Amino acid sequence: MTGLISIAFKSAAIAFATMPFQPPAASSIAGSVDGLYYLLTGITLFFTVLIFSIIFYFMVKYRRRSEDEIPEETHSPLALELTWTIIPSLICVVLFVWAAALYVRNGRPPASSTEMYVIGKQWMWHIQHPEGPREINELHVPIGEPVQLTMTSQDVIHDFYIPAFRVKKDVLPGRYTSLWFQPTEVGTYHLFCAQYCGTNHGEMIGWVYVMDPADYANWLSGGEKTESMSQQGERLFTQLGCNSCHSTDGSSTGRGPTLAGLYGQPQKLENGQTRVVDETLIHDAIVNPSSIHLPNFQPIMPTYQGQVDEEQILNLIAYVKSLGSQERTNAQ
Amino acid sequence: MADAAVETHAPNPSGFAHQYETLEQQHDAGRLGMWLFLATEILFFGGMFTSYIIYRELHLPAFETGSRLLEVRFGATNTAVLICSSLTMALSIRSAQVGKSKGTIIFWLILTMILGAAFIGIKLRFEWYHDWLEGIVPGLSWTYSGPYQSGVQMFMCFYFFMTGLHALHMVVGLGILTVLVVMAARGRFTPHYFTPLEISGLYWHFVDIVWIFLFPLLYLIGGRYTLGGH
Amino acid sequence: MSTATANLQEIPAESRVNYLNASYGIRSWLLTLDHKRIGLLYLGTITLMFVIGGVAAVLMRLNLMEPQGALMEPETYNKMFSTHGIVMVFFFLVPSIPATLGNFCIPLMIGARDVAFPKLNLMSWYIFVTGCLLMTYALISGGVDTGWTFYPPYSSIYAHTNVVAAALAIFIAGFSSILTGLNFVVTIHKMRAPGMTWFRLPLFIWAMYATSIIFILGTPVIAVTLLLLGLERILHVGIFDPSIGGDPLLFQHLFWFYSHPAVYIMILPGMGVISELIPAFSRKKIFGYSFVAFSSLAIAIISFIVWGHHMFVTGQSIYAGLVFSSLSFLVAIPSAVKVFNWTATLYKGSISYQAPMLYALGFIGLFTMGGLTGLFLASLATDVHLNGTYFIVAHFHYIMVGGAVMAYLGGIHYWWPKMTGRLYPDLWARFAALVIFVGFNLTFFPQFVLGYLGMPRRYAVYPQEFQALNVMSSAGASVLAVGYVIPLVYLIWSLKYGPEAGPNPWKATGLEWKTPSPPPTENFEEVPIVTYDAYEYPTVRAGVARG
Amino acid sequence: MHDAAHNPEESKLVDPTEHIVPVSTYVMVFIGLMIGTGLTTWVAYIDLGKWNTVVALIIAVCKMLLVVLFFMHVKYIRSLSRIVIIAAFFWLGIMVALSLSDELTRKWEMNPAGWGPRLGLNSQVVSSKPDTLA
Repeated sequence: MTGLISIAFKSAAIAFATMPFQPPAASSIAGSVDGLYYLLTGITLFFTVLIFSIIFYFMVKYRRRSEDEIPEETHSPLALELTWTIIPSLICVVLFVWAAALYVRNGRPPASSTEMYVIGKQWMWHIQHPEGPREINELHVPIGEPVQLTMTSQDVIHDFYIPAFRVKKDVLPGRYTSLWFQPTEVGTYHLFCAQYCGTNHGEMIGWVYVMDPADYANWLSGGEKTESMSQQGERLFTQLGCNSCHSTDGSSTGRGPTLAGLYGQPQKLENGQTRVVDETLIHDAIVNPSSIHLPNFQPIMPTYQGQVDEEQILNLIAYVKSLGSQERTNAQ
Repeated sequence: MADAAVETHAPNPSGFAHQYETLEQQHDAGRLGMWLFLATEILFFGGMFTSYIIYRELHLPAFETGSRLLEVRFGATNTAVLICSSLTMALSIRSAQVGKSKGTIIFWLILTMILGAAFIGIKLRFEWYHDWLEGIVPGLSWTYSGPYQSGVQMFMCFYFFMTGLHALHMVVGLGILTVLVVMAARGRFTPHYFTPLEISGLYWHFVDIVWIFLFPLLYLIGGRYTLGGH
Repeated sequence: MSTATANLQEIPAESRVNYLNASYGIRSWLLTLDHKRIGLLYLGTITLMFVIGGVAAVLMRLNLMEPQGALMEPETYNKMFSTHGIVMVFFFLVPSIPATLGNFCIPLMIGARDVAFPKLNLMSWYIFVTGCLLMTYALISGGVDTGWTFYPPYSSIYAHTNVVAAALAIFIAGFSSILTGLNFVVTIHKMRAPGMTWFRLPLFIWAMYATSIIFILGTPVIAVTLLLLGLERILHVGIFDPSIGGDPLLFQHLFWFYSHPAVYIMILPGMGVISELIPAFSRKKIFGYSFVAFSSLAIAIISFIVWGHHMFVTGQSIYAGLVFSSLSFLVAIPSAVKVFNWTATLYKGSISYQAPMLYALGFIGLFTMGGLTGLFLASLATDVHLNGTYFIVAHFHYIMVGGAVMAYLGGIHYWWPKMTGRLYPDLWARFAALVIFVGFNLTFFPQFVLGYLGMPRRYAVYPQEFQALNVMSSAGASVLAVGYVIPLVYLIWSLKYGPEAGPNPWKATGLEWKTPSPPPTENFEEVPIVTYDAYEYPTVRAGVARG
Repeated sequence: MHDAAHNPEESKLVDPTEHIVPVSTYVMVFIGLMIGTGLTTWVAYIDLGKWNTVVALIIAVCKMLLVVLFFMHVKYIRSLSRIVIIAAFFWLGIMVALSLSDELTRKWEMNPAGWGPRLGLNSQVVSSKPDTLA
């Protein structure tokens, strides 16, 4: 035991000498988050030092000098009470507004983001590029380009966390969450799972490679040739017989809505709700179709739960999305 | 002094406990204690009601379909049974308050127990047992093949958790009533001391109120007017 | 009253009948209805649970000395941190001050003979012990690996450990909390001595009242939530199951509806203790009594509307995030008011450095840091980076250990002479306080840095670069562990060898110091009549209070 | 010592007339509750659209008030019980309202302050084009 501890201390001493005290800041938002972080650190330091020094000063100055000493009474002026109620309130208001504005701004991806897809499963990250390449526990991205991740989980809740980019988002089963970042420094950064997900939670880690655009293009075309996600989706669409009820060219089959141009459009459901056709809605429609009942159709679609996995559903979604953009292209 | 103090821990026949100054203080304390317990109960059922409201909003058509699987006539009958039992409970307290004989108090208490038992009987025999046979008990007997399968399953989960928890409170209530009957038979209740009766009554009425909300939320607001249509 | 007190001071404690020697034998303890004895029963029980949770913590810290894990497999490590979390939160911190010091002190401080419902009080203890036994069973028969948060679908479908037993244990222990809280509220409302008006109550009573509100209104929600989780696990179908349209985030909402206020269950009584200690050891009336009193109630109420800040990155709606963030900042204000008032109480006081005061001053410093680092997590943009990392771990340990445990130890040291009639060696006590303060900071300060660097919590293995800070933290943990053992030794020692304390060793003003130590079973020879406010030291000097 | 001083026979007795409710009141309340039950059942079969839920809940709240005020004597006793009830429902309201603040706004696409549509899930800009399937 002692041997173990001494070895640990030795290796720690080496590590300490080379240890950074700040994580790398490699995304467009990292600087702004750090700015707020330093402000908060400053406030914390100021008040901690203030309280500690006042306590120490009083402790020395007003130490008990005789056992039976009873000090004079002092009064607590209302003005003082109000001062130290109002000043913290104002600080809080400033902090809230600052942090919220930053959060809203940082949470909003630019219109022209590259889309990528993430599936979390115990205990690995599965990442899919729309062009086809897949990665496990690695994510290659080009520098300077905003990337938007659409993420879901195949089992429990995970959390996609890249400290260097200051981004984090839970990855939930049965839902899609999204996250975006714009890398600004070439390099290799940690990718962590930050939501406890079972036995090997600590090993659900990987690397993010930020590359020059040219390197990235090389990397994309370097691997073996694969079909793009929407092509794979199209194949699956035919295999599963989806086309017997859903047309892809705008024509009507009478049994189900056409999928052409559907993506991104609001749909009025039978129960009066209006939902926009997004990833979550398509996912629900495939695994739990009875929850998406459209007014002009019979609820006859069977569930495909268990027949398609999350990866295949993402391919189908990519295909539906590609139909949407085709229609818009035609219209232009 | 100390011996006397220890002895006073044993409740004396009139039900007055040593830590209080007056019987009125003791009565008030008992009543406040029970109200606080009911506040706890409100939040306890509240957790389920909150979940139910949220899910109903998320899965409205499925929840309406699920609701129509329940039989209103049994729900309504049980509501009436429980209201009757609340009345008899209130009358038993009143009998103690005005100094009626212990026979009268026991009569109303027993009647309350019979009505409570009737509620549970109807629930078991005509509802849960039939649900079991029809295969609409999630996790135990599930063969439902109508529309909105998963959403209906969710609704039935709520139905059984909520009514089950309510029935459990009824059973506890019946236990409390049994104790009250024994106390009444021993002549413990007088116009000056009926705190156990009164605070048990509060509990019984509370269980009634929970059902007053469960009945419309589970049975009635499922768009029954569309039955057979569409 | 004056003659009675004067006479009692002359009689040595041994020959006087008090609550400890009024009756003997196991039976007299297990069937006791005396709030003071029940307080001691809780003290023993939670100390045992603290040992279980503490051993788990030590093993975790040892394992984290090496990036690949020095001692155990990840599965074992996961069970360790779950054990530590569940036991420390539900079986130590939540009952710590309320069930021990609250039970012991509330009737004494308000001048009552006992709590309002003594039998219910004993029943609460038995319920709590049942919960403890079931939890211990869950740990022995395979353990739990879900963390104390029990998030589904991991806990409901994927975990292979004893989730149901652990959830049931917490469910049962929850009822003990509810009944204790109910008992306290009724006691404070209905059992106060003549003249003890609301604004003459010691601030500890205000804090316990606020805590009890959370017990009564929060605990049932976690109870029903864990019940639903257990049923879902048993039946394999339930309302959090995503495959039938269930929302795992709903569990988190219900869970944090209780578990965020539960943090205030831990810290509010601590604040109450500190509000007793600071006046007692500076012999000053508390600065801004009504501000301190009402800030307790404000914290209790606000604590219920901030829970969503645990969920900023979980896929909660951004609008809910904005609402919860703004509400979360509100908690900072009453907390700040308390800190400033405690500090101002010292002004022109007569400050002694006896052990309870050292704990109190340590509390103010550590709570200030813990509270301010909370601002990082209420701020949306920084929370995104820090959530789920060691920053969180450091932050809540500053509140729960630096805050609640320091206050608990301070309170134990303050009321120990009243409980046992004995004094402990003050020099050792001051030394222990210092060791705990140093060990605590060494353990948890590096974790703030670790969190900012991005090390996620609940990792059994971690990248090499985080090792140095982890070793520092582990070293601090060993100091902290020693710091906790010292009081255990000298307090037990003092039971037999400690000098007699006398009724009022600190020359404090509360009603509990007006009765002999240890107090008689019925607390007071006569019902006291209160004629002056709390912490009236000049009045005490004038001799009015002695009368 | 207090046994003598606070013997129940000598201490202030509970005023027996404090809240004795006439049997007729109980019966009236009972009839009211029965009518409420009948009414709510009957209304359930009439198509009122969204108002079915509202009406059912209003009737339930009225029935609850009858039970609380008369059977549970809240109308007759001045005590803390009213505050306790109000507090419990207030807390229940907090739980429902703040949970719904998340669950119901997750799918909002456009937000009122014009922060843009792409804050929540990854969705394209919503056009105001009406339902393409209708």
